Amino acid sequence: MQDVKEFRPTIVAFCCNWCSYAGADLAGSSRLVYPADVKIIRVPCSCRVNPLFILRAFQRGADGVIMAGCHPGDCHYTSGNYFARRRMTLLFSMLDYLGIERERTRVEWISAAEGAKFAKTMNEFVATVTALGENKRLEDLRCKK
Amino acid sequence: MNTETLIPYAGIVTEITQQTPDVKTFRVEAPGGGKLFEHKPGQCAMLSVPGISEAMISITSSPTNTEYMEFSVKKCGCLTEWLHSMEVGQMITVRGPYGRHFPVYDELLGKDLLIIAGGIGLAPVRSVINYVRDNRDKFGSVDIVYGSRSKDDLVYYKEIVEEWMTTPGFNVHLTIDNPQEGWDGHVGFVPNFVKELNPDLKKTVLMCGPPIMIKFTLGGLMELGFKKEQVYTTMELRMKCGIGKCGRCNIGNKYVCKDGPVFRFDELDELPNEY
Amino acid sequence: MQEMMKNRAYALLENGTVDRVLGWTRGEFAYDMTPAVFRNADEVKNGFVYNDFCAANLSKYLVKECRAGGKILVFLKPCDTYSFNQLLAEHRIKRDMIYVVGIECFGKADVEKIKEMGIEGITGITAKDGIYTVSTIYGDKAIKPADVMAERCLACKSKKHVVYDELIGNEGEVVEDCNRFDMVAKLEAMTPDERYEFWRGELSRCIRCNACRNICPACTCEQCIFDNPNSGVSQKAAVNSFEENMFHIIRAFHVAGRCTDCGECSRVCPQNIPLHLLNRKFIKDVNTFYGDYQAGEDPTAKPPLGKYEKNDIEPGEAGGAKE
Amino acid sequence: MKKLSLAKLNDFFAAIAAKQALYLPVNNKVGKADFTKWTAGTEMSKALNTVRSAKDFFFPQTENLMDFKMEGKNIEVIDSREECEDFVVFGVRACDAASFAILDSVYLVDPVDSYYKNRREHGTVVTMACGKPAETCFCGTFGIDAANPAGDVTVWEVADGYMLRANTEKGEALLAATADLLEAGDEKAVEAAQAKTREIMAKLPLAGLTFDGVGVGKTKELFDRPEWKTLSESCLGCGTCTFVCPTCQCYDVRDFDTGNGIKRFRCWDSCMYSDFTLMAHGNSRNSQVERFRQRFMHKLVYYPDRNNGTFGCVGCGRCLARCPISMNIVKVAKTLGGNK
Repeated sequence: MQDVKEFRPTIVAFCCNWCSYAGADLAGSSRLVYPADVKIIRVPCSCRVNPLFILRAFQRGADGVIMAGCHPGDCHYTSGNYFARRRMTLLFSMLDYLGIERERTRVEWISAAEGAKFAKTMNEFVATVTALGENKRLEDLRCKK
Repeated sequence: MNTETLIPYAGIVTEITQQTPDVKTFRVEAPGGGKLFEHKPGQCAMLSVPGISEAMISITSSPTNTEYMEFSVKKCGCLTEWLHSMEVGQMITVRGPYGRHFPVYDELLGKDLLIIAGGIGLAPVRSVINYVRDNRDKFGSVDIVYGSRSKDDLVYYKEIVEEWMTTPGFNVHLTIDNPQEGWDGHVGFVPNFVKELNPDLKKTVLMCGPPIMIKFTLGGLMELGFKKEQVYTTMELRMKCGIGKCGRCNIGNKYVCKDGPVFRFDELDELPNEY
Repeated sequence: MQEMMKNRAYALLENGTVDRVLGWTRGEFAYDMTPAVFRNADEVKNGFVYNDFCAANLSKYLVKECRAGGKILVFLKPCDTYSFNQLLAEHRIKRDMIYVVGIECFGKADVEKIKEMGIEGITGITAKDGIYTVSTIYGDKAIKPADVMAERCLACKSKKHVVYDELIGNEGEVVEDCNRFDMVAKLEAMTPDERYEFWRGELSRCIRCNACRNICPACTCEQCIFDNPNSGVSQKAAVNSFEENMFHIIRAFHVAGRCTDCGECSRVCPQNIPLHLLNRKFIKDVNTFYGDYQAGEDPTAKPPLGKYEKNDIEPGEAGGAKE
Repeated sequence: MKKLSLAKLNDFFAAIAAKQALYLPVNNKVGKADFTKWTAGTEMSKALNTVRSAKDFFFPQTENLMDFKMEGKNIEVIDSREECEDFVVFGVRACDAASFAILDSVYLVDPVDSYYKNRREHGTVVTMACGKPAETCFCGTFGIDAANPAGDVTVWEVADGYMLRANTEKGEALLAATADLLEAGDEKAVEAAQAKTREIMAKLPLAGLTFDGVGVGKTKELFDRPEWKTLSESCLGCGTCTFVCPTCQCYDVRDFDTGNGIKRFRCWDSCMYSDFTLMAHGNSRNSQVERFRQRFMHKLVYYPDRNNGTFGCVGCGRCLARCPISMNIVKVAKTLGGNK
């Protein structure tokens, strides 16, 4: 008998240092539950997220990638998240155009005070990606264990 | 399946010596002790840290050393920087030996040798020097002219002073580019120093160093009356395979990794000036 | 046309306005002209060729030529002038070192299409009275230029030169109904599975020769990220489907908002991958999300990825694709 | 000489594919031929040649060489080589068949490349004589006969089927394994097909082209020629010519960190690329002129020097058709050789 394991996705979350990472912290210290499948990568600003980061996350085995930053207008560096928003809009649209499931990518604006929103977003996202299953369309077989 | 030369051996770094501020010598042994493979003086090996890169490095220890191999590496690129950050006990991979060696088994037998080196260029000829020391009766006199930027940049300084200078028939001439406190030896560039020393024309010359040194020293030797057939050098270019297949280290129709790295200057004359 | 161009080249070389001319030189066959620099009237006289097979966009060569000094004459088709303007906007070329002669364009011929018609053993092609006479070792064939026009020319966006010092032939107009986004829209209307299949079928042919990148007038980085061993993503060959996708997504992204849609990438692809469909997707998205923008039209315009609006569309809302 | 009737072609393919993988030129979605694995219903392309050359079968664009397991200070070298399975490549043209000899002279000389050798030993090459060579063909320049290609088995297309001739033991074995589909063939039909091909070859624009001005011992004469600058002026430095070339054999060795080990792989490399000879302290071929010169000097002088005068080109014409700026070996050889 083959050992049938429940699929647990790997989620990479790029979180901006000033808002979303603090939001994640708050979620943790408030004992809000979100799945351990989420691996957080702290970035100085959502604007730091290069489209390559998103692709590389998929390459290294992510099944879903989410970018979280300060709410538009609240960027610590004034406008970083506005630029990031345009970039991600175009990149996600392109991934979709190439037939890569749209639901595997997401952008959410989460402030330092929104621990609950952080937990809720991650719960939702993990559920969505779990339903989609393993990332097959942007996978690098060499990186599979 | 037969053996494949692209597949390396893993070796353990058993000793690291800081030679100069940017040169370290790595002693490598097989996991069970002893050498990973036999080589001849002047041959090279591909050293690699998997995941970083692989590069051609000359084997600086003499084949007469039966316990280990040594590589002297100057810090200048991504692999060499990684090697410099390594600790004793770490493993690296080695494959080889590659290339043509210095003709110590035939043409150089019985000859008086003049060995000229600059900077890290002493590394490849060190294997010849120590081979000659261990086979003293097979060769004539040995003159070593070695120069570097400063006293601190002279590699194997301890070995030069304690072992080479005390070997009968060995004459070591050291020079540094600029005067320096605590240095009472010769000051000046290698090409001029060689001319000043006015070596005997019967000597066979082995030379290695930076391209500019080689160019001017060769010119000086020609002026003194040496023939190109008497002068050997060893070259280096970008290499990937080490076996004359990957196609990048050629100078004209010769592959440095396979047909070299040791060339006689009359052979180099046949090749285009692209090195 | 060729004679008029040659005469201008002579005149401008003679009177010292320019010291070099960037044009095309004859090939081995009737259709393989090579871009070339001519340094004197004799070279122009003996080597300069211009015909419907001179398809190369010469603007990228100006990056290199501007470093050589002197003043250079360049012949630009309407679509090439957009690339020229974009290079100017990015300070990759120097306007005062270049003398632009705009040339009227009626669309370029694609020799592949001639060969696809089953015409083999071509020994010569002549154009006269709106008909190409293709000589082959099996006899002559007459074909209509419209039947063998390059794909990009069929969807030509503009016959207007956006920059020139002088013009040979007539000035044209921007083509409003060029329908260049038709194929993009068609792909968008497909299901993700269909789109995935489509792009796998195309991109899996990629041999990573970098022709698309090296010909691209927008790809002028001194060192491409894919060539930089320190970038962590450098690759010489696409080892698997992921790397094929990554190269093309990132390349298209790096020229997003800067690509003028000159179509050179698709023209040079040895595997006939419709790479322009990636660039056009970005152009279409930019137009839809941030308002119409044509790179190269106005060298002083701010690029769409270098600015923002507070009420820009959210990534999650920017659907576009139907399930 | 054996004959395969047109009606039995599919049975013939099926019979081969039942025992080993069979690859043949098949039209892809843009109507160009690619070597593709045969499955029931696959239709052979009528194109003269494939976009990519047949070298892929023996020297693929990328291949894994070995793996490394890194644990703390330890490195374990894992030889991941496997014995290749037998395969047949059907429909290789004379030029590509000749290119295998050129690759052999690099990869099968000491030290032998075991990856290449493995594939070479397990591959059976079935060549097909050209029926209608194109204007870009110049295999005749190198003494290659498009009407009589090498390979383990040679096939000629005739009016009502195919004529087959085994040239090697491997070829004999292939024909023996499919003997019940074959009948005795007549040499005459082959001769007629050959005459037709040769007649076309003679009429093509590159017929009679010679590379006399280049070749063995011309390094000094050609290396510093001023024409290199003008010839290379428009070169983009892309790798199209290299990657479609059946004889280009340079490779790069790279490591990929998978996150759970290192894979060392090799991939095609191009001497036209700026980082081909880049070292930490400099580059021996700094400009495109030097890189361009290297590619053509290698094919036209260095390779012949090392291989008894054989040129490193087989005249397949792929670079003539595919170079984005239409610069190619014929233009270079003509310019340098002086027979413009």
